[in-house]
Amino acid sequence: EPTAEVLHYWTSGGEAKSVAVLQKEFADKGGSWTDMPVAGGGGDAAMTALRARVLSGNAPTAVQLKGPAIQEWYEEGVLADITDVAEANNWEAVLPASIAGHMKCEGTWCAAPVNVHRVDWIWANAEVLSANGIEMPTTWDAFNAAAEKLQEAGIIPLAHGGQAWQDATIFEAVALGILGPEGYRKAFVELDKETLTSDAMIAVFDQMRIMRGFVDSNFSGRDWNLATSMVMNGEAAFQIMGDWAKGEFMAAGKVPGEDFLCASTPGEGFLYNVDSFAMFDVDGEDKKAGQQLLAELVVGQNFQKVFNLNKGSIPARTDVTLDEFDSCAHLSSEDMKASSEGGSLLPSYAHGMALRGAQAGAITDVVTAHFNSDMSSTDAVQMLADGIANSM
Amino acid sequence: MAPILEINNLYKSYGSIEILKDINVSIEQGDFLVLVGPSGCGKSTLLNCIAGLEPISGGEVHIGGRDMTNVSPKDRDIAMVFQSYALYPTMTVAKNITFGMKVRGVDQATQEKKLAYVAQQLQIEQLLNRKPGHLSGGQRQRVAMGRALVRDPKLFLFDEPLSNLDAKLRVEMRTEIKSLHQRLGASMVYVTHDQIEAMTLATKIVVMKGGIIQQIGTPAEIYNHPANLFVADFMGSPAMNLIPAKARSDSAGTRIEIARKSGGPMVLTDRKNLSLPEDVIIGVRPENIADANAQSGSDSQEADCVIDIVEPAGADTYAVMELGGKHVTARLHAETTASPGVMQRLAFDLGKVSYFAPDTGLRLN
Amino acid sequence: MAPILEINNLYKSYGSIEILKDINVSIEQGDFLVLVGPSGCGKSTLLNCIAGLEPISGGEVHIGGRDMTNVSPKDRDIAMVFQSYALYPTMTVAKNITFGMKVRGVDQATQEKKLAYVAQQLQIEQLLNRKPGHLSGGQRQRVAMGRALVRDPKLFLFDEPLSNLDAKLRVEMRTEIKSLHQRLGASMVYVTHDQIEAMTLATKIVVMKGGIIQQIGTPAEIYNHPANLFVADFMGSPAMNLIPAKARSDSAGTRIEIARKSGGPMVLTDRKNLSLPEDVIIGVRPENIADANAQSGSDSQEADCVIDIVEPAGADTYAVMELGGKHVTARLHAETTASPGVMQRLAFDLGKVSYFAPDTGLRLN
Amino acid sequence: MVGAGQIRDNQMIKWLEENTPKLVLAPSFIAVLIFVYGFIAWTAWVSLTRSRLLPKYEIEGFIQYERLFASPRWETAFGNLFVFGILFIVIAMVLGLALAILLDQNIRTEGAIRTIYLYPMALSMIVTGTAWKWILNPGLGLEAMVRGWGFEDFTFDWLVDPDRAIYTIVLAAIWQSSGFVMALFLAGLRSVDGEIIKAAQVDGIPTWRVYTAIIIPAMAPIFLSAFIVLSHLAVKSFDLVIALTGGGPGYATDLPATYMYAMAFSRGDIGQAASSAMIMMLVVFSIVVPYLYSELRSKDG
Amino acid sequence: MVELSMTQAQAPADRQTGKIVLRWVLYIVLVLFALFYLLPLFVMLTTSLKSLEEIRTGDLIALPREVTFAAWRTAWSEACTGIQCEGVRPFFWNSVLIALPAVAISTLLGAMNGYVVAQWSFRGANLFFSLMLFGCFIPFQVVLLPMARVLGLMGMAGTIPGLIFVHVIYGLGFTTLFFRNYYVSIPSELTKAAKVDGAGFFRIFWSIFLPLSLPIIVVTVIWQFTQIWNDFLFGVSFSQAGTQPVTVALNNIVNSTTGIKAYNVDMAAAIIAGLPTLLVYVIAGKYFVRGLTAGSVKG
Ligand SMILES: Nc1ncnc2c1ncn2[C@@H]1O[C@H](COP(=O)(O)OP(=O)(O)OP(=O)(O)O)[C@@H](O)[C@H]1O
Ligand SMILES: Nc1ncnc2c1ncn2[C@@H]1O[C@H](COP(=O)(O)OP(=O)(O)OP(=O)(O)O)[C@@H](O)[C@H]1O
Ligand SMILES: [Mg+2]
Ligand SMILES: [Mg+2]
Repeated sequence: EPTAEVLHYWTSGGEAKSVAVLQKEFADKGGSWTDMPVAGGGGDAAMTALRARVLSGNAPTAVQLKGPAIQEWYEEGVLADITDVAEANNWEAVLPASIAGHMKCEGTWCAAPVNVHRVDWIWANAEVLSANGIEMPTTWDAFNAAAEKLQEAGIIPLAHGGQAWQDATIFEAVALGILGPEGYRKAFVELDKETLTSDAMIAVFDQMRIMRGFVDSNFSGRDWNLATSMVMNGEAAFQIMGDWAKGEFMAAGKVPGEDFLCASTPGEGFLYNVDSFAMFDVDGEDKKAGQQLLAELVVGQNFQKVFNLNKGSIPARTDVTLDEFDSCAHLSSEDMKASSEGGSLLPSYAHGMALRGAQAGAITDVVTAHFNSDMSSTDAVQMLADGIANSM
Repeated sequence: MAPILEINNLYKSYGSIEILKDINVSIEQGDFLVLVGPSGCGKSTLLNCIAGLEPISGGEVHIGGRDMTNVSPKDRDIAMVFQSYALYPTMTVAKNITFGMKVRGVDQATQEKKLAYVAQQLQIEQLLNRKPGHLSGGQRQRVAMGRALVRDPKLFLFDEPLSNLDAKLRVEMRTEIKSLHQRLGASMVYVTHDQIEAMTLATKIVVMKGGIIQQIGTPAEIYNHPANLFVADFMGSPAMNLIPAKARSDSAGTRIEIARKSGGPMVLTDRKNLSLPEDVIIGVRPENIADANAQSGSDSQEADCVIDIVEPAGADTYAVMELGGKHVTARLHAETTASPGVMQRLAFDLGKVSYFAPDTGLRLN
Repeated sequence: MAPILEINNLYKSYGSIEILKDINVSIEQGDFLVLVGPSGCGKSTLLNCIAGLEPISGGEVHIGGRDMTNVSPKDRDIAMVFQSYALYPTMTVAKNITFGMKVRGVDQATQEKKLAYVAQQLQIEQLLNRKPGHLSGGQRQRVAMGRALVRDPKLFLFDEPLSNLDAKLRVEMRTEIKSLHQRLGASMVYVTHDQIEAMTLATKIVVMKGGIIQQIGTPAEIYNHPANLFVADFMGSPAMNLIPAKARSDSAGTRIEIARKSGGPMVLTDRKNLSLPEDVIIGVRPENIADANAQSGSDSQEADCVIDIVEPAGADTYAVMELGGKHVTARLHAETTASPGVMQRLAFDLGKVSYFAPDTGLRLN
Repeated sequence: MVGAGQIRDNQMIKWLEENTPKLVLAPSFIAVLIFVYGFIAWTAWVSLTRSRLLPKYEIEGFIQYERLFASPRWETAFGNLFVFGILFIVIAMVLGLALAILLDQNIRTEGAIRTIYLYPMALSMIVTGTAWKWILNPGLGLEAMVRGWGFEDFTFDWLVDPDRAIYTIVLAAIWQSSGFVMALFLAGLRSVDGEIIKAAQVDGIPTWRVYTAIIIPAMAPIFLSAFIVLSHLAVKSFDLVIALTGGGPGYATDLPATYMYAMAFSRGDIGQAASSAMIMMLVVFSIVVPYLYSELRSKDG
Repeated sequence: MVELSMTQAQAPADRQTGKIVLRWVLYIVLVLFALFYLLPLFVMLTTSLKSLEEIRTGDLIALPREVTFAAWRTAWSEACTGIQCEGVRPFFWNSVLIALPAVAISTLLGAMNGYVVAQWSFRGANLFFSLMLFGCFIPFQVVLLPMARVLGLMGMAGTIPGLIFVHVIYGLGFTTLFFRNYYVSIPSELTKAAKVDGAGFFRIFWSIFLPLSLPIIVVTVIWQFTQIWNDFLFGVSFSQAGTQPVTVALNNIVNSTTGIKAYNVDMAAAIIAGLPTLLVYVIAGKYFVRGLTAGSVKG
């Protein structure tokens, strides 16, 4: 009998329902699922637990892991190989290449992707925009102009929660817009020193400084969903946040396209945040069988659809029908395909897809320090370079 | 002048147990009141009530003419030596003693002078820098004394302040307290179990029993004219002999017949004009029964008794015999010829006897 | 038989202060050893060392013939009454008393029997369910006593066990302890400041001063033949009169000249064969100076003195005069004719005097 | 005749008895040696390596300490430790003692009030932090409320002010733990012998002097307890920061504990975390040891 | 007992009024502090009684327009903590199983340690105590990984005994600290008397010292229970499915980053999760008694 103890951090109502689908499928196939949910800090707590479990020789069978962390764990020699499943189910063909890349460790498959969150979304209150005669901005200049206009009208242009990861979310959207996909890749995937200290990077920080002016004075420490509420209530016009924000709008009964608008942040490209499951090396045939089954189901059509409908993200597979999805999801999916082909499908650094923790953290430190002080852009760039060097 | 301390109808209960019942005491400025009574009779409780340390259940306490019933202890202007010492454990001896003065803002020089004086009186000069935990029992008690003696309050309350001192020191301290009393005209309430202390210090003695005052009087009154059997029995050591007897009055006086273990009753004749009931208890102190040849009182009457026990005690020898079914103690001379089982002629000083009613216990003469 | 308690060369220091110095004591089964000495001389410390409650700095303690120097207190089979009571505050009186028996596995019935007996002796029956915090000082002390009395140990250690009891109760307790001692042949070490207690209870008295033993002897020896000035002065209340005098021996005996405030010296002749240095201190107890007509001793010598103070004290009257530059107290009869400022003829009992060397303080006769 | 075995048994029993106190301490001692000092040694070792996701054991020298002191974020966190620690310990101690004393005045509703003062400890900061965040947020909480009453100029925006946000952490920390300190002191107060207080009253000592001169000195050991607990809380405050400010604005309210956690678990930089832990312990050591020394020595004298 | 004021009566009027005023001031101060402490609870309570709708649109710290207990029900038995949506209820038992033994064992051990250090001191006891104290400061973040290893080696990884073990170990420093510092001020005569009575080490501890320790036991239990009940780091790291304590559940309800935030449920869950601790405070509080050592010694 296949068994699986699954360590994940999907615990909110919507997420839990989504995972429950997986559990049901797993059970239908004769598997027994032990749930080990640990939320908190965007998975930090789960990672803490994971480390303890691994060190105590009691690793869970499957773990929600993402980005370079998969490779890091692989390097520690604790991951299982699921190439068999991947090949049997032809993952290579149904997954976008850059996403597939995250799932492989030195050529073998070591993780199974669940979904794709787009991070570089800009959300807007439709009513506020139309009342002020503003279109969804497509360039940062346009955004700035719109924001100034809104500010004059007494509306907070940008709803923002001053937490480091939210600062980083805006920052990477701005960076993608200003540096372009190639520059972004160089800077935040390859950590190219030249790009990191380039004038363009200074411009990114300049834009951040401008954005800071569009934020109300009480943003510090605010939860992202309260910022979303501000947009919903018409207190604020825009929010830059991943597509989970959509869930808040929907939960409040808002309709995409009517009450609120979604668009990619100004500029080309697509920043993704892919959730995936990695399988850990465990003893016992039942567990191994569980891993295989789980991997298969996770990437299966049905789970990918149901899960993402609930979660607000889009399937990692490109061959899932999106009939039941909303307009924003459609937009996301189309953009993903396009940018996948155009080579601008990029990992989100702010959500741990692009870099290892130490480096991503070093960048975030600078971003948030800059955003919350009157640090100059050149200083920020200098600190960025130093911080990354120090983090190696 | 108003009495320095006046207690009216004071009652005190702990929970449902009534500890003090209808206490009325009043002392004048300069009085030295000694409280005596068996252990547990409420002496310390009374002091606590005077000090305001225990809420009282009824009655009033006036100090220096002011109603202090609801005034907090710190405003009553009293100094107290606790039976359990209650030294401040974190302070040195010197600080324990001077702390009260310091708080009152007494200047440094005066503090030191008083400390030095008291320390010398109490013979604790070399202990001034110790903490109470490092002192012997008697030393602690002296520190507790010192704490009170440096003060200059309206009223001193002493709760068995000398119980843990050796005899020599106790005599010295007694003298010191007496001189304090006389020098400053200080008013004192003093609890002691030591009868000599009570006798030599008091201007007034209060005898208590079970929370009730039995007698208030000068030491001589208490000693020579105890108001009831309890007081008679309680005061004096060894205690007064209380012997059941039959009284028969006639013209010559009153014949007192006391049963003896063997032989007919012993008969003494009191020539004073008394009207006694038939059954009486006659109280006679051991020192009023002496060797026939030594007794020099005028009202002496001699009789023969068989001595049961002879107990030499330094300066005196105590002889115990059985009279009226009781052990009766006589204080004989150290060189007495008395010896156990032998008949001895003794002299009873009838000028000093007390008569009590066996039923009520009250004094009859 | 081996002595029940033997202490050899015991030393005890607290930090750098030496409290006990070279203590050697040995008591036989059934002995009643009373420790006396001024407050702070180390009596409690010695008891603590015997009990094993304080580590000793040197020497040995044998109990019942066994070297107990390093044995823990609970295995020494002793019972102790602490000067500070040390009651278990959370236990009732009954539990306080039975705790030791319970620990030792005495059966319930015996426990209850002993408890009932002791409670009755100590007159604390009605307090058995109280906590120590709700007792009077004397009641606490009795509980502390009770805790020891229910035990049946090799050795009892009592540290001023009766200091807070009233005279009557103290006498009763004294009797109780004495009977315990005689009935059970129990061995005891007993600290007291009460000289009568010491005299009546002890089979052996140890007088200490400053951590050093001054004299060991029977009560009579200590009282009548003090080994040095300190013991002479310390034992007896009021204290022995210690009067500087000149001694001149001739065939008739020794002439003792004592300076008087006015007039020529007072001369007494001791007919015993003594060889005294010229300067001596003569020690004479107050009761050995009496009214000339009352003194019945054979070695009496009479002399006239001017009385300074007369202090009546119940059975006796104390008269104080100045002799040899010292205040000298005489115990006169209660009916004495002595009065202040008046010349009085007094009888000195020379059969009972002690002579001391002024320099060493040691006894000369 | 006693057998040799029995003698051995007796000796055994005697030995056991004599050493009971030591034997009682032994398990704790061993546990502490292994699980505290062993782990400190382990941490020291790891701090000299380049451990990332999981610990590695090849010594690389003091590289992690160099990195640590090159990090501006650590600088902030380290500085905050002192600001936060000192303010928090002093205020919580004073407040806790004051409340304990007030509560000791025969308050009829003592039980209820004591529970109210204590309850903040009961609630997990994970959520309570949110409530505080709202209360302290100028737009939602106190400031808005007071302005709503008509005091338009009232400002209380420490939470969002990078220079002042640390004080809001102090505030919340005091809110959370002063009740416990109060309980600790209350227990201390209750153990002071009542007779001594009576003696002081008769001595004419005013109530406040009774406390300052007699009761509080008698509670010196309790102060040690309170101090250690508060220092522990100050050094380890983690939940509080995460819940209230998340270290923000920026990383203005970072503390060593949050820094360490971030390094160890968010960033997979265990070597760095270990080095920061070592520095933290060094600081604690240099503060606690002298206090401990004076405290314990005075007890022996 | 110290009282700022004695019983009221008629005598010197100004003094009496002074005392009454003082008494009032005292109560006002106490109440003001109570308000300060209650403020966040007030916010949490009101929030928990609002509907999510009202939270989204309304003033966060205002009174609820319409009171609903739905959030409480959800928090207790419906909220999702993973695929399981049974609220915090199922996790309570785990926490109880962890907290009760851990509190009991660490308190008892701490009491014994404190008793030894304070009353049976021997050479090195103070060193032991200092080592113990310093142990209070070891950051839990750094012990996590080696501890995980050790637990794994001992076969206690992921088990409740494992968690109890960890909590006992890291609670010992505090419990020892509390007890030692309480016991140093208990007169050593009591130990002496009991020794003479023939009681041994444990007997004295059990019969004499434990009954004297009520207030400090209360403090220790409050501290330990709170620490253990509210512990998240150890709970999450050393548990596995089925042994997770309630804080992990609470965290799972509250802390999902990308899910919809239901503040009302969060708040209700937090209050529910805190109830056992509150209960302990109320029950234990009764034993903050005075005068336990009264009458034991004179001095
Ligand atoms: N813990 C201690 N540290 C230092 N000195 C002490 C300590 N305990 C007692 N002492 C000193 O040791 C001496 C002897 O004390 P001890 O208690 O034996 O006297 P004692 O003879 O019993 O006196 P008392 O009759 O007053 O009870 C005293 O001078 C006292 O000050
Ligand atoms: N807190 C209390 N609760 C109940 N009863 C008490 C309390 N304190 C004292 N008592 C009782 O009150 C009575 C009087 O006690 P008090 O201390 O006044 O006696 P005392 O005359 O001083 O005796 P002693 O000479 O033994 O010191 C005693 O019987 C005692 O048991
Ligand atoms: Mg009394
Ligand atoms: Mg003594």
